[in-house]
Amino acid sequence: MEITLTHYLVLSSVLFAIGLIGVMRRKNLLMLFFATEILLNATNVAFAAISHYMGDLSGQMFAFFIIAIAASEVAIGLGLLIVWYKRTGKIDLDQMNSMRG
Amino acid sequence: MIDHILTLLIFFPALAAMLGFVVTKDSMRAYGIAVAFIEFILSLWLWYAYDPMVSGMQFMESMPLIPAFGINYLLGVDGISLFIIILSTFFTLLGIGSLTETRHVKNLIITLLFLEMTMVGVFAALDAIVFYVFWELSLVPMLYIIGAWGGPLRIYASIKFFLYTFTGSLVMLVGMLFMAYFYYQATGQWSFSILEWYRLILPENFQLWLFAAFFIGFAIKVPMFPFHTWLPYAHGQAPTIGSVILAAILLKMGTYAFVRFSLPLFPDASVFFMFPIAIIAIIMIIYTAMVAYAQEDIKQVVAYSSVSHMGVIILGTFALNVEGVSGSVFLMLAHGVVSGALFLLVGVIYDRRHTKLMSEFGGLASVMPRYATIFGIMMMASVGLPLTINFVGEFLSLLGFYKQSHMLTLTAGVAIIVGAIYMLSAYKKAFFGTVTNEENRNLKDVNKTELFGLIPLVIVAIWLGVYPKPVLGPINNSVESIIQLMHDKAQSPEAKERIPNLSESKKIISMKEAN
Amino acid sequence: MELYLYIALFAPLVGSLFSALFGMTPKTYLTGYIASGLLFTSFVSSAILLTYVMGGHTVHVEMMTWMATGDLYIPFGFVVDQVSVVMMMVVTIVSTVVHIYSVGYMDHDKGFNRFFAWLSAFVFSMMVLVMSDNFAGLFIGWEGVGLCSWGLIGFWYHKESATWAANEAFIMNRIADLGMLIGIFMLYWNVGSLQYDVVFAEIGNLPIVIITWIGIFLFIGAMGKSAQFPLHTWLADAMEGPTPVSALIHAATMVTAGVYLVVRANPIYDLIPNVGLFIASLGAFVALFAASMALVNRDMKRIIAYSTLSQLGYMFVAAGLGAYWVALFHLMAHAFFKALLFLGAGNVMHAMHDELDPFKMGGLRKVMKGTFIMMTLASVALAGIYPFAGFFSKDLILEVGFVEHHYVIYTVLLLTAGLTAFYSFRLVALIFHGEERYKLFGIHPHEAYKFMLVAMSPLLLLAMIAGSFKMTYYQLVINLLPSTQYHVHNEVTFWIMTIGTQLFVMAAILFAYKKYSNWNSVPDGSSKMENSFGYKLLWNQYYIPKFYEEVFSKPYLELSKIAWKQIDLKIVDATVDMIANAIYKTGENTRDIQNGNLSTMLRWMVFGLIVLLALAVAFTVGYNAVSA
Amino acid sequence: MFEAIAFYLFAALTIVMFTITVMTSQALYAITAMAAGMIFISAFFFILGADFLGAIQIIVYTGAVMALYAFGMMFFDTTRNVVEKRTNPQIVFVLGVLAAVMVVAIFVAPIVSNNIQALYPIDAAIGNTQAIGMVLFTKYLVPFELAAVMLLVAMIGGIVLAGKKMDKSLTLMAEEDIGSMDDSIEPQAGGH
Repeated sequence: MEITLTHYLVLSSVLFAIGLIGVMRRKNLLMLFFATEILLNATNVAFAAISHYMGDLSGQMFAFFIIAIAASEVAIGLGLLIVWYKRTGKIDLDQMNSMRG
Repeated sequence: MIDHILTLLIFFPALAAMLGFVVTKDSMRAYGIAVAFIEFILSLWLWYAYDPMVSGMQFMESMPLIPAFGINYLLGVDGISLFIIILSTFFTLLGIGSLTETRHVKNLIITLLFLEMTMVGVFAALDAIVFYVFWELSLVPMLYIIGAWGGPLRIYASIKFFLYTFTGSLVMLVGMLFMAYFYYQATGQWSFSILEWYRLILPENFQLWLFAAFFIGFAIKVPMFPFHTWLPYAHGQAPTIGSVILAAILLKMGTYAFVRFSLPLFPDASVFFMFPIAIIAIIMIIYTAMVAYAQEDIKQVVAYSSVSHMGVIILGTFALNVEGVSGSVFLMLAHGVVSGALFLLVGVIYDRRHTKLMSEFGGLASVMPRYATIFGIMMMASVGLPLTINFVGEFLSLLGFYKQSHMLTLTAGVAIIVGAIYMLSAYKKAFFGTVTNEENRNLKDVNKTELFGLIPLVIVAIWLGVYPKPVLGPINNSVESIIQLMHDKAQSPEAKERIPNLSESKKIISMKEAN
Repeated sequence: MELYLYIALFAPLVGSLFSALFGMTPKTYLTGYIASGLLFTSFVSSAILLTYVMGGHTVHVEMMTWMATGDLYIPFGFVVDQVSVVMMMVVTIVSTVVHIYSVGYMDHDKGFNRFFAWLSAFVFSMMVLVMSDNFAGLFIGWEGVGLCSWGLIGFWYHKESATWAANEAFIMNRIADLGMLIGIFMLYWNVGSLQYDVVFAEIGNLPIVIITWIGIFLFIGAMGKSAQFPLHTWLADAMEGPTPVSALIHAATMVTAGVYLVVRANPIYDLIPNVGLFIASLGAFVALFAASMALVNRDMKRIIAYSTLSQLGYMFVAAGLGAYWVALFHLMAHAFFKALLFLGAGNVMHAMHDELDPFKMGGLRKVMKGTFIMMTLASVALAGIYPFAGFFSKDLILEVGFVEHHYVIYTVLLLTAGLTAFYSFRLVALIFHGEERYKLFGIHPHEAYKFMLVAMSPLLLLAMIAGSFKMTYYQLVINLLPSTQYHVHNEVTFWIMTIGTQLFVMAAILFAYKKYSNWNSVPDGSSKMENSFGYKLLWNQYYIPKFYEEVFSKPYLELSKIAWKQIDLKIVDATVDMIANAIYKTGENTRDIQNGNLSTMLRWMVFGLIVLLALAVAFTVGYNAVSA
Repeated sequence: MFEAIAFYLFAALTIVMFTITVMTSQALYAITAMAAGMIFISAFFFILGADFLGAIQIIVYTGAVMALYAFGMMFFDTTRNVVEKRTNPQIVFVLGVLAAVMVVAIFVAPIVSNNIQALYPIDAAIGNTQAIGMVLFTKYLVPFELAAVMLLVAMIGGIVLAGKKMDKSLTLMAEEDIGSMDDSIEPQAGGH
């Protein structure tokens, strides 16, 4: 009963799907951010697993940069969220429809 | 200078148009006439310098544009394009000269000069891409003319005109790209030169597809039934000058392209599609003539009559013999002159009464005798009376097609009957009878500005009807070379048989003479 | 001689253009004089050419190229030979007379100058028609006379009926012209040339089927111009034009162009006797058919028009049976007396202030002596009484029918001869004899200008003596036409026939006089005869115009309207608009995707991701399947 | 064997934690479950021998990111029940499951794993952190520096955005107001 790369990839897919469901389901922007973190983490798992099974460090590098991006995303995202909250007092996704075509 | 006369012809009006932006409003008309006149003289010089005995391209110019893909700035004229170029410059001159439009004259003249560039460009281009560029560019000034100076439905009409023709030409572009690709596959080199494409013998099934792609682009431009519905709207809404140029020159692009592209590139496909196209042409002739008969608006009568006549041109083109193709090329010129003149004439009455409904008129012959006379001459030319310009083209086109099919020609010949029916009844409604409408009682006859446009057209219509040789001769030589090329390229036995072999018959004649 | 040829041909054109210059200006006699003078010049030139041709020469010139492309070569070529010179003489004589006559007749008309422009243009076209040396040139003249006929029938363009008749004539002729055009196409593609000499030399080498078709199509052209059934209705309606026009175009020259074509193309028709027989049969039918309509008509000009139609039938009988010279001879004789008859009718019309119903006239011989004599003599000539022109030409046609053993045709023609005599003298009797019924309408008739009568006198002379030219004419034209002599060989039969015919015709004349010379009332449609079926049938011209109106004109208009409003706007254009609208609608509907709701967008994004992934899977599977 | 037990255990835990994060309506539960999930994820990194990554994961996510989120939560006052409108939840699940199936289908396909060649092979002799450091500061130096700049920018951006006063917004203002604002700014620009 050996754990292969496929196991990790399936796990990563499942986590990614959970993240997707969250992204689609959530209307509260903060909670939506949580879901995006899950998405990023799911890919990170896949990268690390591939890196391990292929014996190549590039996967870990990518995961590393993804973590960096995730960090900045949170910083900027929260900043924007604060701005929005100051303006409207709400962070509900359904109310952000000024892009209506 | 004569070596670069085509470039000069193309870009002189464009350059002049750009300079036109700095000309003051009052002197704009004089400026426009001067430019158009110089351009016309240049085109006449082209004719003068043209050697009628040579059947191939003359005044060729070449300059690489995108060498990697074999796209060159390649120009040249032969007997087929020469006269359409002259017709373009002629009509631009007449159009500007007899302009009665008063709103934004400056913009209008600049637009017309740009349009002239694109028209001359289309007919002088020998590179498919250059051809395509001018072909598409020509839409823009016309769109602007209809959209800015048109009638109440002008936006609808201009958008319909633009989108419709644009869709067609996109399909054509795909065909061109495929054609170039086939050329690349066959020779290992990219080329968009039409003359080099001529040398390529394509397998028959490729020909059929490419022919269809080109056909859609051309057919919409012509416009062939059932793609013709943009034309009545465009004519109905366009100002007089727009209709004149549209009918006289722009429609000819489609039929010219048939002769330039479809026939020599795809001889087998041309034979294959000959009968279906002939049937469409006959539907065009008879059906649109009937529609014209039912019209209440005199401009629509002329518009639909254009479609009907274009049917005869198409029929002549697909006769695929020298008589028919020469006739159709000549009929392009003839139809340009006649329908252009008729639109000018309709414009005259529209300027006076601001209506084009025939029921509003009646008895104009006694109020405006000169107008009625000129209209009558042009109407008779349109009906195709011998010794007018249209007859020569119609006679030759039908004569040519008779070789291919007796029954279809007989049916197409109904053109001369139905043509007479709608034209005469329209003339009767507008000009005969007593003056019933009080507003018509004091209409002024044609004035000098209008005569400036009309008299030359009347002269040309009769001159070329009586003595078409100076024009027909060069056309004939070039058409003969195209037909011979088609015969040589044809692969299927049917095509070999349908397209006459001229060198053989020439040989027989020369043998006879030797004996 | 070429100079005379050109003078004969182009003098009318010059006259026409000169008059056209004054087309917009008020009346000036100058145009009338110049046009008539030039016509006379043309006549003189024709006469000179006639003497030249009688000397056994012909003139053939090629002025310039008209159309040349591929193997096609059509020049403007003109030929003066034995046939065309006869036609030229007929055309120039009648038109000179008509021109001079018109100076008086159109005196009070505003369109005086315009009239002469058209009239001379017509003569020019007619000259082109008869002088051309090829079929294309013939077609130029053919259409040219059609155009001038249009302009002249519709000369009084403010009259609805006139313009309608003009259009009808033009369109009907066009229908026939299509047939002729097809005939020309067939000639070109089978012979390779349109020159008469080439065509006639080579026509014998073609298969008989092709020749038959060529003959049929050319004859269709002739049917239109010569108003043969079923394309005959325009001729009666064409009487809307001024009377000199009717005399020149619709009696003497243009309508005989069809006969001329058949005569000219005799080498073709000689090869196809079946078509010839058809032509003869149709001619005989038209002769009777038209004469019967003339019996009851109450419009003076229409009666003469039907008479013309009937006589054209005679000519076609002769031409169809191969007696081309007889046809041409009758054409010539008929031109003289029919033009005279029409011009006389014109005088009467003037006198009666454009009243056309002969029942409203009567007793005019007292005031219009000259006209009375001329019309009576013309009618005598038309009836074919010895020694007038009609006797020599018309009885000859009867003989042709008899000699060729077409007894049905012969009988029909004989009957028609009786009818002809009857209706002609019915007309004469009603106009010039009996009570002066016109007084009821307060009309004061007057005789026409003297010079008009003088102008008519050459025609009178010719109508009387044309028969004496018969042998000279025969010697002339047999150079070109088959020289068959038509004699009844049995002496007794010949005399019985001739005298019998004469007696029959005289009887018809006497009957007409007896019945109508003492007419004293204007019929008002209440008499028993007027309500009989036969009368109504004839009065309504066998209901043929009505039939055409109901079966062709109206449905065509309706169909045109359907084509425009139902098909073009509702189907063709609507389809295009539907495609455009479908695209618009798609945009309109998918606009909801862009509703600005981020949550929805995210869902669409995921959806797109899935689609892309599915594509990736599908392609991979497909790729593996192919590579495996 | 031990590895398998660890994998399945942590896999189960991670899935549960993230599911709670996605599904719960209590913000507090969500953030807590996510923090736990992050830590469990780092377990996989340790199992896979990516020690450095695991450490980073714990520090960055559980340390920094979670702190930020916790702050955000307090700021937005979402400690109580989060009320969200649910539209078509079935579609959401169908799409999610479909996506997972697709991705799995691609991952298990044989061609993916067969065609990968190691660019920077892992040297068993050196430690993970050292190896990463060597690659990071040689081959990935530029991306690394860029990431550094990006973080800096993100930090400044976050500060600026959070501190900005939002009393005027062009997008939410009426046309006339913007026009009058234009006039007040550049009164000389009159005729268009």
